[in-house]
Amino acid sequence: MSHAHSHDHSSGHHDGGHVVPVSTFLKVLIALLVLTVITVLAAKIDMGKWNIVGALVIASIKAALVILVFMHGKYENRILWTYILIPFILLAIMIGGVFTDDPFRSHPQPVAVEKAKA
Amino acid sequence: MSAHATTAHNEELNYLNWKTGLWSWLSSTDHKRICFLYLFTILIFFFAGGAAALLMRLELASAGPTIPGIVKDPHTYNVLFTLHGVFMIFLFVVPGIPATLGNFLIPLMIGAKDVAFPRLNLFSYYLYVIGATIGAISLLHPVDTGWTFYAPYSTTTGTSVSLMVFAAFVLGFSSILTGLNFIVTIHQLRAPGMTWMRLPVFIWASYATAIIQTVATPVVGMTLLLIIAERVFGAGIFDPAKGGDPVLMEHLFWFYSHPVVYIMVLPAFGVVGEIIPVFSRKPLFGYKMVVLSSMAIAAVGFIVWAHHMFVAGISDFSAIFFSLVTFLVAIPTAIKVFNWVSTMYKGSISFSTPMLYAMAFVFLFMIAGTTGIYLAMLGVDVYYHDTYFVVAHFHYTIQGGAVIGLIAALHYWFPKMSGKMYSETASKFAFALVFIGFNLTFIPQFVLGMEGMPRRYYDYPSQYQNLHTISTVGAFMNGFGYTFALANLLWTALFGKVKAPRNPYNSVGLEWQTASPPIHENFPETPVVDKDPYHYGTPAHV
Amino acid sequence: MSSHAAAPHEVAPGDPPHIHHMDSTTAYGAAKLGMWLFLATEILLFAVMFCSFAIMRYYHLDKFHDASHHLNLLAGAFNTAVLLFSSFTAAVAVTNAQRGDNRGVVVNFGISILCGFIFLLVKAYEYSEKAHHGMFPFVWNSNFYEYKNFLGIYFTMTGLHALHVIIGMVVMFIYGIRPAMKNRYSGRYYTPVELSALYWHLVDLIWIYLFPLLYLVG
Amino acid sequence: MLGLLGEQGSDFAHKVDYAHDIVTIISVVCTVAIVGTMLYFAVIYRQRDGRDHETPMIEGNNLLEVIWTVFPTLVVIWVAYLGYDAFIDMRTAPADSMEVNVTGQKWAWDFQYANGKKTTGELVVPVDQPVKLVMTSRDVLHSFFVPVMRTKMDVIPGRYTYEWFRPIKTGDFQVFCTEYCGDLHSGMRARLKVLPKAEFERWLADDSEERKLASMKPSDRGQEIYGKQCIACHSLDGSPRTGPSWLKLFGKEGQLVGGGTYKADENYIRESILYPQSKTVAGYEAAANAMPSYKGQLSDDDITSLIAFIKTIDGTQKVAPSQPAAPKALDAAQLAAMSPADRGKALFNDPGNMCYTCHSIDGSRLVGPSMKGLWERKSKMSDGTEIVSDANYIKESILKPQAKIVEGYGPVMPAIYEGKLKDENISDIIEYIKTLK
Ligand code: HEA
Ligand code: HEA
Ligand code: CUA
Ligand SMILES: [Cu+2]
Repeated sequence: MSHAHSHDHSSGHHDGGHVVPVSTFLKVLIALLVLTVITVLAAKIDMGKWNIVGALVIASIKAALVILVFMHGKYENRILWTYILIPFILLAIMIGGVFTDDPFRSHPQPVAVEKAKA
Repeated sequence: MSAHATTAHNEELNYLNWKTGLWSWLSSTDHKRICFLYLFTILIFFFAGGAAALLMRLELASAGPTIPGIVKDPHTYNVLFTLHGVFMIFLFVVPGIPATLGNFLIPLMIGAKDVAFPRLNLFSYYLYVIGATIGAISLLHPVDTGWTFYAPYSTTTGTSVSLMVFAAFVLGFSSILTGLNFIVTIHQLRAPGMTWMRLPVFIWASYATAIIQTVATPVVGMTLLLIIAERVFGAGIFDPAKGGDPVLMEHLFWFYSHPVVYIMVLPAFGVVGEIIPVFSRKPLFGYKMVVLSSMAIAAVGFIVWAHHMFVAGISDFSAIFFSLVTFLVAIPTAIKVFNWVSTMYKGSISFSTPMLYAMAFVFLFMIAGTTGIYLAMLGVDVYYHDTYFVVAHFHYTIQGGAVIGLIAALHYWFPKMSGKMYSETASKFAFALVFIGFNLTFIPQFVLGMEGMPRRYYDYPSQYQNLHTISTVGAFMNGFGYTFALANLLWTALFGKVKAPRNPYNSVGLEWQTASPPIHENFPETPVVDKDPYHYGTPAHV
Repeated sequence: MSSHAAAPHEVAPGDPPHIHHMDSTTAYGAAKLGMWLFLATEILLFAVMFCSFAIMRYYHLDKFHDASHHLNLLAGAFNTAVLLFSSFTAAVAVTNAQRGDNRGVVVNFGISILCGFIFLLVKAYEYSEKAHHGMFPFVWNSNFYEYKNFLGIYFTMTGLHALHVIIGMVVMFIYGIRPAMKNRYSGRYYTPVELSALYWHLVDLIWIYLFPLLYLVG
Repeated sequence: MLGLLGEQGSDFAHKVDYAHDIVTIISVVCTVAIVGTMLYFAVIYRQRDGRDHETPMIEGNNLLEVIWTVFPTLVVIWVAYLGYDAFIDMRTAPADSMEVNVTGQKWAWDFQYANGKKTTGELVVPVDQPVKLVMTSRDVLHSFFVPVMRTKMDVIPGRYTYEWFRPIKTGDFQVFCTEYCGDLHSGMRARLKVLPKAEFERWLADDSEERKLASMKPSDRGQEIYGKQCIACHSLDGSPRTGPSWLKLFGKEGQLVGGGTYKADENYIRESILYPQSKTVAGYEAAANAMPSYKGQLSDDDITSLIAFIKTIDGTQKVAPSQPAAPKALDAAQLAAMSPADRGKALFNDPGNMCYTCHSIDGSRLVGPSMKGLWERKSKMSDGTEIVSDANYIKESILKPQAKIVEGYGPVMPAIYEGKLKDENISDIIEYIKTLK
């Protein structure tokens, strides 16, 4: 992108975006719905703390599908990808940073006070 | 000066006079005019915040109630420092350099006709005005939380916190849209030949700033909305009485509010990087490292926020982690300082007012930065946290950094912006007042901090009195200096007689190659760039 | 949200609007970059909520579990499907626009907006159900006091999300449907359609995370 | 070395100060070097006679860049370590620490010791003994800062945090609240008293304060509590403070925020003390959440006494904010080494006896007669007799205060010294009185 005014979107359309066929979208929709069903079913099984991990993994797969196909992410350049990723990186930093705190806090207890003598 | 080939009529037409009338200004999408809209509004708040500061300083001039007629009780004092902080941060310095000089200079320096979204630009300005208005309405029952809005005080106090934080939220969106606009502008609208490595360092600094503005501000926006949610229907996220965690609020607040300090200071770094080469007639030393360090500061700035919370009750592990990473910011900053100073080596140095401000900047920022190092040291910060040492530190960074940078820039680009030349004598006199007054105000505050004087105190034990008195005297001198410096510029812009030439400093920057003041769409025809920035000096001497 | 979507009169239908300070390819790139940046800020807005959710869940794990069972799973799942489908039609609308099929844009964005209405109706039903049981801001029933942290987050997150749904619907109507009814779009110019669709996908994207976090694992 | 931070009161203070000294030296050296270089360049490369001279086109130097990247890196690693080192000490309280519970509230500090003793505004600790403060807040954030100890920690409602220190010297030190907490944030201070060990033990075991409260009549006791807990926000003379004045409060009726009305009867006052948030008097919207709950802090008896006191308030009462710092108590060993008159003086001034609160030594009239010139003075009694104050009279007056009353004074001296002061104590006091000529 160093020469901003040059036509580096090379497709024949003036706007230069990629045209995705409807059938691709349909496949993705079906995949998304199936994944939703899987999430709901997986939540019924009690896997302890793995439930949330599983749910998040599936959600992330769904999110990736949406970004890559519905949002044309697959056809975008590096600069756009940088800005697509930044918020996710920051979210990770935020949660990571906050979790260096709460789980590691000490929990001092106040001293038990003897019953005051009459 | 052979560029005078254009007709006399054409020469007279520039962005200032090609349309007239107040409405043509208020509805203009020209980035240069929007710069002025911002400039006037933010300066109103600078002086309002400054007036609050002077009242605070008067109250603190002696122990016990000092001006009971005006600051009638501690509550009034608390309101004053809150308004001072909120005005100065959210209404003055955050929109400060980016929205004024950023607006004026980015298109000029990259050879574009305007920013990418001119109407969005004007919309950002009006968002700012709306935010400021909401903030002004909240003055009916002014806030007393400090600019940090810590819960649960902010979620329980009776003052109009909801209005004020909503104002800050709106201001935040103004800032986001400005940042977004600049990022896109820098990516898309560079003139042919203006490659990334030919961008002036001010552009790089503005780019780094814009990224922070765009991606950090939403975080504080949402945090402030949560404070409203807490107040209105008890969301139970920050208020410990409802099972919330007040320290979480601090985390989220500083996640924005640390990066925000680099929103303030990075553009000022950029300004200094522009001024020193011109007045030394030398290329900027280590251009690549200066550029890289701007980006590094922006990036590292996102992972150090909890250094404001070392004694907030965070885990020891967290404190140690955040202390370590905080030191990382010092390194790119150091690189910048060393490169600026080296630029002067074997230069041909002249001392116009902008250069004086730039050199003052280096001195003041050394004090500012090194005291930041004290605060990043765990054991030392435990002592210094929430004392006047912190107050002095951040006034050195913000005032010695951002405000001095802004004033330096206003002088440096003044000929371009207004088409006039200001009086060197008057501006140097103002400079002396600012410089002496500023140090007189805040050096005593370092000492107060060393002696343990806590901040946000309406009253204090009498052992601190002498230093406070000196600081008050300095504050008035400082305030007078600012007033004088800015009044000088305003007066010259309106009534000055001396017309500025196209390029008074003989600078190689693109913005100096067009008329002073520039025409409506900046350049008669799109410029083509074929040289690196700052190609001063004679190559043969290498 | 490009600032120049309204077409100046000289432009023939199907051609990009004339912008005085850049050519249309640059304008397209600028608009798209701008939109993605805006989406980034939206994600970060929600990031605060996700972070708060994580911390509150850490402290009140059991309460979160119990409280999440009070949500209407069926309604949530149904709404997920509705949003996914609306996202699909929004994506199709872009393809339509790229192929110059303005009618397709109207129909598909129309379906997306309809889905938005359905989503909001179901949401409103859920809210009223909660209000009825006193699990709603302003009408807290003290029986559910211990669920307050969960419900506080639930209402802030879904409320904020619903607001985005509404904005998305308005955007799709103004920038998608209305111009398309005047045959505004073609293979040479469809920027507003693409940007509106991007915004709508974001609304979907956030719901993809909200649903399992709030309704399923709690 | 540089002593910039002032007096050191704890054993880790020197580590903090050392780190501070080092970073100060580094900062000063760096600043002077950099600014000095800049000024040097400015002078020698200045334009002469306003004319430009030729300059070389130097674009950078990789070696230099490496040097000034590596050098600050090394320096910051060093100072980071120093800061860390001091911090770790501050966070590691020894196992044998004496623990004290600290509670912050707007705008006072309460302390409670393991034996149940409570104080407000004054933390008393023994020297050389690690003390761990376990802290919480009743309302908003506060922060407990003891400058001489170099330690500070936020105090958070709903959670406990801690800080500790080992005092290395005795004395009276300042404590500040350093987290903004509302109107009187700057007034939220306390004293830290470091006592010799034995003296501390005696202080800790002394429960005369509590007994005094128990023996008072309810309205006086209420007044006492008022002076400690309530005075900051409620006036007695009708003037507004954060909360409504208590002048003629009892039985008063008025409007509440949100439309209802109230009548200040016993139940209303009790509820306002225990659940301050439940009702707010109209006009005090801003302070609606300002008052902390005293539930668990004031006993039923305390509240009854406060109500009794409130019933008496007609505008004539004057109450000074609590506790002038009491003079020092001494330990037995120190007492033994003194002359009888000095010993008497110490007993006279001992906070446990508190003679000084009612009897001056300079001739001025307090609650009781002055001690100045008392010895062998002739005074008229309330029953008309004249009596010379000799040793017997003084002893009788101390042990059985109501037996003889000097004309013009009330029968107010408490009979609490019998059994508490021994014969030899009394003769010491008499020796002291003899010196007050
Ligand atoms: C423009 C604003 C700005 C800038 C640039 C900075 C820069 C820095 N700040 Fe500052 N800071 C504030 C604004 C700013 N700060 C504000 C507003 C607050 C208080 C907010 C509030 O509570 O209200 C604050 C508070 C604050 C704290 C919290 C204190 C407390 O409340 O307890 C800390 C702690 O780490 C800190 C550290 C730093 C550091 C390490 C830097 C570094 O970036 C500095 C790096 C620069 C240098 C070090 C100088 C150049 C270096 C060399 C030439 C190399 C040689 C020197 C060495 C090796 C030492 N700052
Ligand atoms: C951009 C940021 C900025 C700027 C420029 C300043 C400028 C000044 N600040 Fe500010 N300050 C902050 C940001 C800033 N401050 C912040 C964020 C806080 C923390 C708030 C908090 O704790 O929440 C703070 C806190 C703060 C305190 C600590 C209060 C406390 O903790 O109790 C003090 C005390 O001296 C102070 C003083 C000053 C002074 C004397 C100036 C001077 O430089 C001002 C110079 C004066 C002028 C520019 C005014 C000129 C105007 C006139 C001449 C007109 C006069 C008119 C009338 C008097 C009617 N500031
Ligand atoms: Cu308590 Cu400040
Ligand atoms: Cu910071």
